Amino acid sequence: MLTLTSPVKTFAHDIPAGPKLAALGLVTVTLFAMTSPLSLAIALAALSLAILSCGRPFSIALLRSLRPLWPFLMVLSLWHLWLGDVAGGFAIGLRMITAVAAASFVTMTTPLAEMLALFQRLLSPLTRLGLNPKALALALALMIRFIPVMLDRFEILSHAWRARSPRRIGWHVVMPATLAALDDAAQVAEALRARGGAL
Amino acid sequence: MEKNLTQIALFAALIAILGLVPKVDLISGVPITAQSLGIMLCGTVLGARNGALAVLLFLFVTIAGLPLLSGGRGGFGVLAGPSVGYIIGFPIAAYVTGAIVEFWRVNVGLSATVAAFLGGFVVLNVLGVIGMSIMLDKTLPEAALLALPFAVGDTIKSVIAGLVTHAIARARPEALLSRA
Amino acid sequence: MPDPRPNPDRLTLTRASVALQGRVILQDLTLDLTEQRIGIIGRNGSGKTTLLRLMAGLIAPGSGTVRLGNLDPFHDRKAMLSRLGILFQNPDHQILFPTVIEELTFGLRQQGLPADQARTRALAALTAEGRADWCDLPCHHLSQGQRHYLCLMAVLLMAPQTILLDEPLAGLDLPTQIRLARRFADLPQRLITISHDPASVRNCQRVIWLDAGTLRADGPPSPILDAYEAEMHRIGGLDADPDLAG
Amino acid sequence: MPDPRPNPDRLTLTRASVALQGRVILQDLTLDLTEQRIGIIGRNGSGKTTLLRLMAGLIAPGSGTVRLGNLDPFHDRKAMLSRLGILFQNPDHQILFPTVIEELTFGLRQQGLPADQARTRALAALTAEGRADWCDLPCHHLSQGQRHYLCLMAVLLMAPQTILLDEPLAGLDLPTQIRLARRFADLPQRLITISHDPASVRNCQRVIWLDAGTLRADGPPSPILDAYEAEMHRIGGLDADPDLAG
Ligand SMILES: Nc1ncnc2c1ncn2[C@@H]1O[C@H](COP(=O)(O)OP(=O)(O)OP(=O)(O)O)[C@@H](O)[C@H]1O
Ligand SMILES: Nc1ncnc2c1ncn2[C@@H]1O[C@H](COP(=O)(O)OP(=O)(O)OP(=O)(O)O)[C@@H](O)[C@H]1O
Ligand SMILES: O=C(O)CCCC[C@@H]1SC[C@@H]2NC(=O)N[C@@H]21
Ligand SMILES: [Mg+2]
Ligand SMILES: [Mg+2]
Repeated sequence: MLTLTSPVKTFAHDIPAGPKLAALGLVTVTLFAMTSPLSLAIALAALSLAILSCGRPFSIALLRSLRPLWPFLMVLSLWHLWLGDVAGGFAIGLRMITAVAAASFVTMTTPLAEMLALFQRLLSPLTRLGLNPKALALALALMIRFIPVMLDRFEILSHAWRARSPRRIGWHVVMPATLAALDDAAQVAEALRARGGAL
Repeated sequence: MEKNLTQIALFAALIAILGLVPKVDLISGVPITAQSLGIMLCGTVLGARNGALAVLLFLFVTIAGLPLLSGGRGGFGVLAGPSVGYIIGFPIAAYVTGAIVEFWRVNVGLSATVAAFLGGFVVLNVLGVIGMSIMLDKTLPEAALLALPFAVGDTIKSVIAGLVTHAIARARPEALLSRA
Repeated sequence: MPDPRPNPDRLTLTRASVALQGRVILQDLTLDLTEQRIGIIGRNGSGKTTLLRLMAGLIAPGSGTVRLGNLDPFHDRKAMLSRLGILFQNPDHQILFPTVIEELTFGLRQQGLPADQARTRALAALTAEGRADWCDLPCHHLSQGQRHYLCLMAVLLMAPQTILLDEPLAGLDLPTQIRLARRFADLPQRLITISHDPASVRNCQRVIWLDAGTLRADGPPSPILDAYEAEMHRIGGLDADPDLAG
Repeated sequence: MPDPRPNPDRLTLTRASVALQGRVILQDLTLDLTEQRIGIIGRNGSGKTTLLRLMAGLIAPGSGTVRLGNLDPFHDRKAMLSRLGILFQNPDHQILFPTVIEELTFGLRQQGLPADQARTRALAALTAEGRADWCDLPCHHLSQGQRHYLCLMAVLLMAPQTILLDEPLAGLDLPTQIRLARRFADLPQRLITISHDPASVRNCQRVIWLDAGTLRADGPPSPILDAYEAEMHRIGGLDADPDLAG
């Protein structure tokens, strides 16, 4: 499955996930504490340097992850222009761009497996509250398996529909596919039990 | 045990699949998505606890870096964006929805529709609006205005959640953990 | 062979290829099928099911063409209803409805039959098979072989001119196999049967041997099936597959 | 018969019954299984798969008891890992993981093997079968027969003392069937094989014939299988099932 991790290797790929995540937390908190557009702009510039040092393809990929922000930035500028509070508008915009870019930077430079392992370690104190780390790992693998299986199911049942009906497919197949998915889950539960279950 | 686990995984996957339905971008930066239907179904079918766990599993993988939010987004960035209130609200909404279905034992279709509306629309949007007001530096009423476009879609989604839950209750009663 | 009704249209493939997920599954198949009984054999993964889906118009060829008469089965879905029926290899891939009777009537309704007539026809078919008690059962309460049989009944009820069967006898018990073989022999329609078991296509007029997505042989059954069996036993004698093609 | 290793525990059913959704599926079965090769035959819907699930501890008996040695397979799941393996009738019901290698290593990990050793063992098994290229393939890209084969590999890798096989050869191509039959014959473990095909259980030491959820016959294969075949052909000669029991 496609992950957000960048195939382009960067210096940050070598930093372990733990410190990176801690730094991200620190940076985000600091950003939200800063109010002056100037200091926020400096922060963004520093981050941009780090990103640009990773090369052109990486920077472009990261820039793409900021795309969902643009409608928000547009409203923001209109709104603050109308209010006459340009500095405030800059602060909010810079803060959000920097925070999202920093987060993307960490996501893109950490392999998924490493991140999941870190999360599991972070969650391990919850074991005492009844969280079973093995069950979590299992649920994760099962979820990732179910995505293509459910899509396949939908396609296969669409074929079954097409084979016997000239009408368009659409929602007719939703219910059979849902029930089939539930059956799959029941079968998987049994198969899991057959091999020791979520011991 | 195994059954709960697999159903949790299944519904987490379902939320991911609903993310493939094209989203509609709005000026607030919070899109109209089909994924909140998945959140509702987690609650109505799996019940409070398992429903919330399914949503948490989905978020766990998404935040760790699989691009499973609508439009192929994921990673920590989503927590720094204007949707953060909704993201935090997802498991809570599923929990509330599930709790209502478990508690209010009338016809499951009706109970699920109402629960999906209260949990997946009211609770979720309250949290989402608070998030927007913080992230976008708006007053609560202003932020609430930004959530207005969700009303129609979310009501339709509640009805769909009710219908689907009803159909499952008829065809696979044993799979309806919320009424187990 | 049963007395043939006005021949169904010829089914032709012209240099048809199919790729799934970037892998070529069927390569450059050219076939002109007119016989009433056709068998398709090949090893697991050789592409038999994919070929069936292609012929049935459920998937479109990546390149080349597929025609039934002068219709394109992928696009002319409406016309296919009375012309092409398909039995899937896995009953779970075919069953759409919660109960047996709904599953059986669906195809008839799609062919334009009013609800009550469809129901009467489906019930009559069930009764003829000694299965009237299945009527309101949920499909997922049937055993695997029973579900398979249900799917077959659903296809036969629609009585399309050409029926594509993907391993129709696999998983069915002996009495049912015997009865079905008899039933198939009497059908006036064209049958295209997939099987990995050479015995079950001995009575065909033509056999097609698929190997890794290509045509390995095509012609009268006896020589091809003999060669196939010999080859299969030869491969079976080896400890593992020498060819690493998945 | 291979040289037997220290006998696996006896599998005993005492007046065991199973009802699903209010229907009695298995009725009052008493069996004491000690043989190394046991076959279970019966028509579609006779309850073979249900019996297997019962013996494997996947479902609990409604009444009566099931014991492997003095363990209860339904409750002592952990103890079953090295004692009981099961191959499901439908591979899609068995596969748990997205990729082939994960599917193969899971059972080994459950048995306590460290991740790297499990991987090495699984890879070695794949390579021995000439299927090293499957390693990182998504399971759902394999054809049905290939998936079936994968499930079998996963069970064999865990090497449990008793293996329950539900129609292990159905859907597999001839070379694979031949190879597997050879492989089964060499296995030191106890095998309990379900089949509706009498030929595939001829070599067993004991055959059990299930009919509508009850024991119709139980004993040495030859007489039972002959009677079974005769009966099946007799029923096959009729036009439909006279008995309406689903
Ligand atoms: N959705 C898919 N994506 C990728 N590859 C696929 C897909 N479906 C099938 N294949 C591959 O295509 C090949 C042919 O598959 P197909 O199902 O047509 O084989 P088959 O001859 O019907 O085999 P079997 O006898 O096992 O049913 C296989 O190697 C399989 O791995
Ligand atoms: N979940 C279920 N609910 C109700 N009835 C069921 C269920 N599963 C199976 N049955 C019924 O139990 C009977 C036995 O089913 P089972 O799957 O054990 O048969 P089988 O001998 O394995 O048949 P096959 O050869 O077709 O696989 C069938 O009549 C079936 O309708
Ligand atoms: O994808 C994200 O960034 C999270 C989006 C959250 C969208 C919320 S869910 C409730 C409400 N209804 C919608 O259609 N969208 C919002
Ligand atoms: Mg096939
Ligand atoms: Mg069975």
